Amino acid sequence: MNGAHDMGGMHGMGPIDTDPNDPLFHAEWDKRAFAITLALGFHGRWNIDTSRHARENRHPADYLGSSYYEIWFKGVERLAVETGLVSAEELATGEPAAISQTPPPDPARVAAILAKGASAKLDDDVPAKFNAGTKVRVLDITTPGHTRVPRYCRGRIGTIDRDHGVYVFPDTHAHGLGKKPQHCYSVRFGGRDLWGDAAPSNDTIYVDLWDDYLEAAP
Amino acid sequence: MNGAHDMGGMHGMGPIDTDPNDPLFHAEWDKRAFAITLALGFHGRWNIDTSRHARENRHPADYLGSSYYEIWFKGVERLAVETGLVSAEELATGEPAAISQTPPPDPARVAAILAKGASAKLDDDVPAKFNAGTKVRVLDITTPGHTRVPRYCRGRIGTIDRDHGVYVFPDTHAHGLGKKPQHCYSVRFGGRDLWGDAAPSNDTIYVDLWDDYLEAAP
Amino acid sequence: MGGHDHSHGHNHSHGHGHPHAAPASPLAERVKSLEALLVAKKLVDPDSLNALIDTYEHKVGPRNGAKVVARAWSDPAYKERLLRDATTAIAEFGFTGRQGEDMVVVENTPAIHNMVVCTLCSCYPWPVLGLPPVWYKSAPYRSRAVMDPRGVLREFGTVLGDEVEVRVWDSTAELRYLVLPERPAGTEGFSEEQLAELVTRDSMIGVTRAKTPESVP
Amino acid sequence: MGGHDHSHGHNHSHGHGHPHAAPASPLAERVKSLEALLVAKKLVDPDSLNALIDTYEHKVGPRNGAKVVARAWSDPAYKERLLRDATTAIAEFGFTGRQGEDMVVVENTPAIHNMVVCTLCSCYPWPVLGLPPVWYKSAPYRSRAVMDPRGVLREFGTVLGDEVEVRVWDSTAELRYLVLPERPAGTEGFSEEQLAELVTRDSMIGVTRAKTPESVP
Repeated sequence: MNGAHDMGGMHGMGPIDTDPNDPLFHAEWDKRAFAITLALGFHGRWNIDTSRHARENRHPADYLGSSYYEIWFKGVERLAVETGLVSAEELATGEPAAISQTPPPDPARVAAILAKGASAKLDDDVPAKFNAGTKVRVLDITTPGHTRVPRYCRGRIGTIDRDHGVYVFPDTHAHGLGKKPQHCYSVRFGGRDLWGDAAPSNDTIYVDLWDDYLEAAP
Repeated sequence: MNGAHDMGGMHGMGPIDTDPNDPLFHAEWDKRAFAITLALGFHGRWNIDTSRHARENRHPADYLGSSYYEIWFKGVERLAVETGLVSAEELATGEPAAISQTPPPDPARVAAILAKGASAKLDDDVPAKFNAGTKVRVLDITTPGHTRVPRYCRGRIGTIDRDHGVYVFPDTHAHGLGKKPQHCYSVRFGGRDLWGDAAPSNDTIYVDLWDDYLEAAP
Repeated sequence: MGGHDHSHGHNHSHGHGHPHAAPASPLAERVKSLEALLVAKKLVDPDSLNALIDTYEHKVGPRNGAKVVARAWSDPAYKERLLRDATTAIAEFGFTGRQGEDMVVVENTPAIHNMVVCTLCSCYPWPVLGLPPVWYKSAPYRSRAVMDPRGVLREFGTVLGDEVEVRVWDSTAELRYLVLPERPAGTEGFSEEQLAELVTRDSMIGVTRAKTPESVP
Repeated sequence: MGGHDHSHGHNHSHGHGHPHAAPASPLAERVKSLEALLVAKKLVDPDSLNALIDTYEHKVGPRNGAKVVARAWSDPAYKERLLRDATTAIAEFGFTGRQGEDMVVVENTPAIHNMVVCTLCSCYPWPVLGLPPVWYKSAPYRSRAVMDPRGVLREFGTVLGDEVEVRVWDSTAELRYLVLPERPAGTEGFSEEQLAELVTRDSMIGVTRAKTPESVP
């Protein structure tokens, strides 16, 4: 979706607060929102693409007007209800109507779960459509669903820098439509190919893009 | 500038309120904000491009979180101060420090002023760079200043549909850099050239674009 | 006030699809305060403010455009002039000036449906249609009209066959667009006045068709 | 909760460059209420919540990445492994897992300056850098890093010569990027521990250089 989350190239967002000592959390509630999001995710009811879409898929005024962990919290609220972990009524009242039959992981296992992670890299033997050095054009795909092509590189021509291997495809994975294994590449764009001739000639922008987003450059 | 005002192609903005009987004004203050904007404009201290930029050049959260005439009002506040019609202190206190030496037009002349308007069309004898039927590519220009190229057509290839003649160029005019007279065209784009192959094959989008935004298609 | 305006405290609910919610009181106060200041400084005349509001509330509106459309439906020579040089043809009615200095009229046919948007702000042909409706200025319309015009039209109850070409006119310059809707069937022998009754504002923006004679009491 | 969340009443001031303003109290209440509900439903264990917070507040952070960088500066063979297969080389320290499953390290040189952003959300290599700083997740950084990287770097006090190539890595997929900063001059003979003291979080995101020995007390 073309949402407010797709920020590359937007003007008017103001200066950067570069304070190196700015704390990671600014209130007790944002720590809790962070931890709730991870802990509820342990149930495996959604994947990282589902959860990204739950955060980005909201009115742009809501997205831009919310703090970072506020967006996480609204996302996990939505996911909890959509996957049935919590009913809408339970969320509204705060009163549990039923106890979960699937217990959460033992707290002692949390460190191991985090250290293991969940790679999106796949072993599937899928041929790569492009090789390093090939010129590619990013397709002009517009979808109301989840996608990881920033608007600023759509329709633009870049060069395959490296092939990362076969990865889960987020556009399908976010919507329960499978992993659609395919190669993901780092694609190099000249700054001038994205922003025009006023950009420095030696700015380069690397974007990770999947086979389904690309065609051979005309 | 790439701001929140450049809305073509954004998702998530919600349904359209199509009520044909929705009134033009919803409160007394929005009528007054509208009239103040026009009446103060009669002093000729800014042009339409300046005033558009005064409205759009704000934080996207502010733009999206403001109602229509709220944006107009914030724009005219800014223009009044930037052009010196009102001092920042007068605006803050509401107390006039000085009386204007240039009287506003007689109220009896308002109808005539409106009926005359102010065409942006110019008589300058500037040659057209393109003819109807020519394929053009919209340049990838990114500027923090005012521009009238929507992001959704940048870098895309379209066809000159008609030549409107010579017009004021907004990118310079908005910033006191002159009218830079040049041809303005209606440029036709196929929906698929903007939004990808999922778009209907017979959607066409016409965008009015100036010579400085265009190059011959490669 | 240079640079970005980071004012807080305004009513953000306006941005969430409810642009006609009651205004935040502080904003109404700010408008009132600026008006008083400008009047005290003799920069604006209160009578001019009232004249401006009266003009666009009561005098200039879509009935103007309806007269133009009705004549184009009735008079083939006028229609030819209108499509060739809309500014001059519309000026025959005295509909000229601000936000309509340079006009273009585009014609709907059984094969082609035109609609108008301003994705960047709210450009609209004031002399023939008056001030734009809220939906025309709103984020939902501006964002989707160019990307999903058929979906937008369906939201207005206008369903087109797949074979109909949709032409969306994004008013990015100072040309102002008026749609000439299709003349409804069953209006043979109608006077210009009768025809004008069938021409709605929305049909001249291109989001609906003109009314049918049966739908008018 | 399907579709769009149009909740009103949240504190919009968060969006205006003050993301660390005091939270709106209703939001804090909502978080507390959901946590209590999830605990009561036995969907989350409070000890797990505390363990998660403790991990990223106290255990996993940029000192991990600094160790990796210091070794790469000290050991050419390690650096070669790190640039060839970052995931495996970093795992030699035991820094693995969530949001760092697949790593890429890019090397700064006198001719090339790398910096990392996630324009679409906030992707960041947790095992080596911990959770991202507020500015990394903020609209100003995400919007401008890809469009005006040299301007962004200047805002961090990092001024590059025009001849230096700037490479911006937008983390749009599941690869996580770590910048290997240039080893500062005057550090000959430094131990890995001494070198690690010069490696800041921001230098591994690529918005600043590593510290010089003179700047460290």
